[in-house]
Amino acid sequence: MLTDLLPAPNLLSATGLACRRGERRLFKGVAFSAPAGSLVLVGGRNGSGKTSLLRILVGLSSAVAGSVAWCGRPVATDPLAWAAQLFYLGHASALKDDLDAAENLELACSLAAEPCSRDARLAALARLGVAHRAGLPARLLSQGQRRRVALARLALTHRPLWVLDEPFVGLDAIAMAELGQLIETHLMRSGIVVLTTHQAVDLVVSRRIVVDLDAASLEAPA
Amino acid sequence: MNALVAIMRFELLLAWRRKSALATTLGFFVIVASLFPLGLGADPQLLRLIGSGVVWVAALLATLLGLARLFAADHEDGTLEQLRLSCVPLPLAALAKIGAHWLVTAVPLCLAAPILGLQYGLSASAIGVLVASLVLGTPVLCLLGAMGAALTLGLRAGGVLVPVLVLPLEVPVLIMGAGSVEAHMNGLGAGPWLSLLAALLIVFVLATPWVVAFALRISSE
Amino acid sequence: MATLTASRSRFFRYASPATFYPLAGRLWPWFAAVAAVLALAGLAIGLLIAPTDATQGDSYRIIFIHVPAAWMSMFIYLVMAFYAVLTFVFQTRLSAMMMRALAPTGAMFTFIALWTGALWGKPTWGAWWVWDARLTSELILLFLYLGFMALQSAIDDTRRADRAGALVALVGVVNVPIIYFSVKWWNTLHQGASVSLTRAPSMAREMLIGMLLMALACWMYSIAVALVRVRALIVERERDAAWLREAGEA
Amino acid sequence: MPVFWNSVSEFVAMGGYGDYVWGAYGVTLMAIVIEVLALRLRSRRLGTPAQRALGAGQS
Repeated sequence: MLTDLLPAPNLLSATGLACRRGERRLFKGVAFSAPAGSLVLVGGRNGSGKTSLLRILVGLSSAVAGSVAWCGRPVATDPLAWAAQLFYLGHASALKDDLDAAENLELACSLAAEPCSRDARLAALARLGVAHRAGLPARLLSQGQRRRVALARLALTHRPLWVLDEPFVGLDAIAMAELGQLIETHLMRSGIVVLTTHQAVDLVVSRRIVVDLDAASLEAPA
Repeated sequence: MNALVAIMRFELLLAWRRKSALATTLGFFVIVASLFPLGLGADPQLLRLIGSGVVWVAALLATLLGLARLFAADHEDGTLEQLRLSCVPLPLAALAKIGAHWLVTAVPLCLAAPILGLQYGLSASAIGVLVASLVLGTPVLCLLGAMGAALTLGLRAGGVLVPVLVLPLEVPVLIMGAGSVEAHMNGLGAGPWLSLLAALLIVFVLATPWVVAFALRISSE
Repeated sequence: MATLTASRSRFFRYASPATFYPLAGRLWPWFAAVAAVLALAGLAIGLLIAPTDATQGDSYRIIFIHVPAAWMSMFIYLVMAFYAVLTFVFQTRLSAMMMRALAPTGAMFTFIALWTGALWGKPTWGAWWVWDARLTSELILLFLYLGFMALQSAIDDTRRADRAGALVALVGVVNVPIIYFSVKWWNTLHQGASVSLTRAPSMAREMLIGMLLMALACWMYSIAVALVRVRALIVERERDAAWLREAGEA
Repeated sequence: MPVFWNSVSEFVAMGGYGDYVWGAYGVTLMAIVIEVLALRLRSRRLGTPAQRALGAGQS
């Protein structure tokens, strides 16, 4: 078979995912299949479980039912290898208040075993327009600036899958455009991006998959 | 491996930038140990008898003080998520954090202990045994405290819960630590007690990081 | 192989709250009744029939409640640890609920063991409390129970509460021997009183029978109380589950 | 088996250890009564299955 000889292309798929938070059942039967180059938009009301779905995808939480597969293999078998395939940015920006922007970026890169030079870090910060704040402790940065420092990781990472929780929140128009460009480039290089957002995002993508959690919800809409 | 070094390095750097918090722990230790003579009277005979126990109880409480928040900041600012998704197995990452915490909080206690020992009139050799027992025992206290901190992550009652959960488990360390000094002063030799402490330390270093990592997963799922 | 799967599936059927709820409801009155009968028999033998102990006088009659309570306090903790293992291995919700249902009863027996121990100690050693290895370990066991219950009540999310509780129970059970032996050695260092309530000098046959009856009564009582409590826990957790509503309509 | 005691007052006195023996058994009884009552209260508050079904139907 010819297909066996080719390197497996990136493919993120989920089947029958169900989630409950405490006593509340959030959704069930969430399934999608995202080939290389696709943007997966997770939508739904507040509290419909968007963040929970992302956490299940990356392996931070476990689903009540269903499974996630990467290139056809279930990811639950080797969480450490799965974590090495993805970049995750949650609600919190994972910045240490007492470290400056460049140091925060360095810490994040070394945790992911993606070492990078100081120049590369400064260039990444410059790309998101926070290079002039590189030496300031994170606690002195505004909310938007903190988000930008966290997003500067996107310019440094080589991971094929990005999972971003509300990446556009708190950004101004310039930063939003820059982030959009980063995402578009990543998709063009056969990456996959999963993100949740409330805003209408204007992205040029060849393949867009929408996961609507309201449709998979187990509760009647309020 | 590099990531492990980085965790440790940044943990120490962060501790250095929050120096006042470390000084508070040390201050607490010295104050608690100095209160006992005021409450019990300054009879030198009595002080010599209770000295090692008092220093040990003070060390127990002082290590708990900072440990309750060991993972709390990481949990709140999202670093814990990145730690769980990092290339380092979580038990090792936890061990690195606990190790850094021990270096910055418990080592100063071990260094301050001889001064307190002198206050209580302990002999030079007894002070040596006291410091040795603290060096062997405080890592176990840190490991157990880290377990409590991981279990109570993000709970409203977390700060009060950690001592309730952890202190009963710390009893053997207290007994062996204070017991070693007492055995030395009674002329029985501190060797067996210190060996027991060392054995306890080895077992806990090998086992507790996995428990802590498991607790962290349970608490941050 | 087929029988194995069948027994396995039967096990899991009883492990489901929906099946266990009515079963527990049918069983607990029987356990309670047997407990009452055994306790009455045990007390009759222990307090009315058994002769006075030659050395301790009638104060020894406290052992008929003290020893069974001390046994139960330790045994219930072991059972909790067993349910903790089940919670992790099979991920059954019921095992975690059983663990939670047992804890207050275990704590109660620990308290009773301490209290009766003190009341026995006063006339026997002339002190309410002696830092003896057994008593001290029992006190720490009470702290372990309290820690477990405090953690359970502090966590709102039931899945987290179950798993965290199971972990605490397992860590506790591993540490109990370490605690016991360290206290024992500490005791030798201080040459404290080493006494044993169970080592009655001449254990008459009536004494032994009375004590065993009381121990069995405590067992039955614990099972009955745990079953009732687990029913309450099931209702609290699964209020909106369909099967509970059906159980009400039937 | 014969009863060991000759009179009720002797039984109550417990050979001079009455306070201790009855203190032990009294507190045990109290602990059990408290536990049983607390459990009944808890079950009562949750209601019988029939009442719960009724409540669920109304809401």
